[in-house]
Amino acid sequence: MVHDKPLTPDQLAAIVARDIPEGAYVNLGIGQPTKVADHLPAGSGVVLHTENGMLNMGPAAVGDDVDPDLTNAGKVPVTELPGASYFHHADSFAMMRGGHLDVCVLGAFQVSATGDLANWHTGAPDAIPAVGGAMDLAIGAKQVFVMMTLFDKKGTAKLVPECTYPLTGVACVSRVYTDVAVFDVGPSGLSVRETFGTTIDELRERLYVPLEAAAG
Amino acid sequence: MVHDKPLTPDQLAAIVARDIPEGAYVNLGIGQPTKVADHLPAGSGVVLHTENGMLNMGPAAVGDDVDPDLTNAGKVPVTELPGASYFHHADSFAMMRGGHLDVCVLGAFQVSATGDLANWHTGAPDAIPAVGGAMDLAIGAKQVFVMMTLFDKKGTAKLVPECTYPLTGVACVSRVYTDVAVFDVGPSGLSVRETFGTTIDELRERLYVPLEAAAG
Amino acid sequence: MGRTRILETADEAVAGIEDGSTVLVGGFGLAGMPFDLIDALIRQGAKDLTIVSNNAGNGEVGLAALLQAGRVRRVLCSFPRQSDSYVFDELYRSGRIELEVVPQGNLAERMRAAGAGIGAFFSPTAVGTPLAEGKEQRTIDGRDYVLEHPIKGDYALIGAHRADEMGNLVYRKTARNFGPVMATAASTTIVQVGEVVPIGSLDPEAVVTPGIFVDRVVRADARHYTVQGAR
Amino acid sequence: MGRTRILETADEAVAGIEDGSTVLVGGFGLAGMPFDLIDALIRQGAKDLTIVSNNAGNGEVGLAALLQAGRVRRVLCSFPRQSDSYVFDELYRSGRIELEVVPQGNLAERMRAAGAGIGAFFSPTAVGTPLAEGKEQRTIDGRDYVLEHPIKGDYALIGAHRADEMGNLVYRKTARNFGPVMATAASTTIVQVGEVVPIGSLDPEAVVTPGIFVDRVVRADARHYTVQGAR
Repeated sequence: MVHDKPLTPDQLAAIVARDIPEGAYVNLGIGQPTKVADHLPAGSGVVLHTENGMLNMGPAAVGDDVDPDLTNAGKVPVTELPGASYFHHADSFAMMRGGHLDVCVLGAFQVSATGDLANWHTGAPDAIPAVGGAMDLAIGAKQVFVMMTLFDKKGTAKLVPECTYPLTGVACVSRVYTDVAVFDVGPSGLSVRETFGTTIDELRERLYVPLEAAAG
Repeated sequence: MVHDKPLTPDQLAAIVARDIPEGAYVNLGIGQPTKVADHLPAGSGVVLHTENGMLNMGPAAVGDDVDPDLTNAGKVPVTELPGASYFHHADSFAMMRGGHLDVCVLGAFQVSATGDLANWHTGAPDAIPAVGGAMDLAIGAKQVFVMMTLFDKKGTAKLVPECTYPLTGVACVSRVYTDVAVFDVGPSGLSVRETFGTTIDELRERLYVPLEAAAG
Repeated sequence: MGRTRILETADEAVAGIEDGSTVLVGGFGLAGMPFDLIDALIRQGAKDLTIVSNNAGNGEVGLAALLQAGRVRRVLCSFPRQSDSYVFDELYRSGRIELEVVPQGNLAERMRAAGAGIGAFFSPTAVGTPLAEGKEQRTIDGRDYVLEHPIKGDYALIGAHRADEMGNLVYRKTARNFGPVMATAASTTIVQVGEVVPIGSLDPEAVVTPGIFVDRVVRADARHYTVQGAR
Repeated sequence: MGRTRILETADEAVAGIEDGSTVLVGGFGLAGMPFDLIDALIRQGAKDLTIVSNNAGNGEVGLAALLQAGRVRRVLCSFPRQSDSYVFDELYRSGRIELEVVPQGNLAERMRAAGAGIGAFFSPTAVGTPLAEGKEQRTIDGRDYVLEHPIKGDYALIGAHRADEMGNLVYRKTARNFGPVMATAASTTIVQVGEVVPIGSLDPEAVVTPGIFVDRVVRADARHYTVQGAR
């Protein structure tokens, strides 16, 4: 499908889902990334991990399927698919930290040109700090995808030369999916994989980071 | 029972068994220490650990009970008691290293006056080194009991000022059970808990370590 | 068999917890939270506690109730702030409670290290972030790590699904979460379970927490609160 | 589901193992040893291998046969010397094989660290002994530790009892031993199992090795040799 306008959140989730390899083990962060599950094609063989101790998590539970002993990392009741397994927190985070997950999809406040991630703290002095699994997830997969709008409500870019918010992880993001473009983070900088209702030149005008067109 | 002669190996095993607290979790090393199991009284509630991944190990298997998938650390077929559990090697050694076992009973070549243990290597230059779980066991219980004859076949003492064989662990032995006496290893040195067919004064003559009589 | 004691009441189970203790409290949000043990701890009266738990309480039940009773001096957790963590929020903002925020995986691994006799370990989590400030760093094989130390509990209060009379435990679904790790990391582990079964009833291949890690067990009906909040 | 491949033959399962690879081989003595995979590896021909296993072979089967075929340059293990380790003994005494002796618990924990993304850890095991020589030491909270580094495998060859079609594994009794740890520590994990069952046949609470750690599975009849030797 050709997108000639900025993506809706659902369209963005579908684009991320499209790029997840068949049979991949994937952790979807809380919030927007959760939507990706709804767009995985039948037969994708993708296995969802939730860091509170489960592989092959199913969709959100409704009605009689709600079980207080079965939730995802956002503490929302979920279901179990055949072939699931349960494990404790040390094993679950060992699985992430050890690089066994193929893909992790996270939200972000900011991503830097070198793949630094800021998604846990706005730096506001009166905020109660709370990190959860964010820092473990940031370094916890072979590929870390970020999903976010490219600009905040005031029009400020969230893909930046250097993060101004406190970091979650350093040089950990491999790809950034936004409503107007998808960026690869590589050793030589950012490249634009595709655009939605914009052009690389327009992006160059609005961002303070160097952009290449993706090869191939 | 009063023993007025040096103990046989079975009598020594019985003395060790007598001193294991009710309900204790215990690892019995390969060789002589294995015999201790035969002398634990019915209803002692003692639970045996084998470091190859099992709690509540039963006696050696015979006949049709032999199962190649169920062995002790000496690779001898054993049995499973009700209430057993299985776990992998990292969990099994974490259990030991973390200090969760109450007692570990080991053989020794030498024990020093400060509780250093030598039981894995004679230091012979042509020996193929092999340590197994010896060094993990040496530091892997709240109390480490050694079982050995006090003198080797040539009459040389095995309880020594300092070990001359390569060490297995430093200051790790809490008590030494021998055929002629039982010694506590304390912060202020060795004390004699009981003797079998000898006296503290005779022991003082034959050993090069200071000996106290145990209090109380 | 073993030294696990099966007790009649939650009050007996939490007897002897001293003022100033470090208490590991199981549960991820409300899943796996040992409500009866926490309520008994409130009745028991121990104060000046350090609590280690993933969250800092939800609503006014469980851990939140313990905080509300003013018994907690300090919390180590990964995610205090939730949609319904108003009890903690109020204590924190008014300076009546200390907080150490620990990334969730480091929290689990630090307790695992305590239980496994590991002196310290190099973790890649939090490198280059404010939570690594002041900690020793090292590059190993080209990757950066932060040195993390064990978190040991005087007591652990956890929930499990079933115990046999030796204290062997099995859990249920994602309520397993921190229970098995905390059971290894505390000097005294106290467990509430939905059911106590005779020795020999649990499959030895499926025991998650062997009884060696369990000191006291009490049966208690599960109390479930479904709260949907941020982690 | 997932990316585990269920293969027809052990030869397919070990395809592609390169000369010079580090191969973790499961089993404690003969219990849990993946005989069919090792035999297939001998046929496959990879040489100059580094083998990580608790022992260095018994009799002339399994690991001992691989050593006898001259494919192994180096062995990391805790206990090479056994009553029936004559194949290894002869290679070692004639200088045709290198040996690194690692205490059994450090061996397991170093592989666990590799699988868990831990850069290094301080272990109390072997402090003050010849096996700690040349290693960094540190006193933490009054106790002495030695710094130990991960052991990562290019491949793991392990035995398990049952796999489902997603590669979830359960083991049998003490044949579990190193299998679950090695499965996490290798880039490619290859498993021989007694039975492959449909997805949904294994109890999710009792899965020991989740399929995420398993790349290739082949069914093979268990071969049992009961050997009584020193550990």
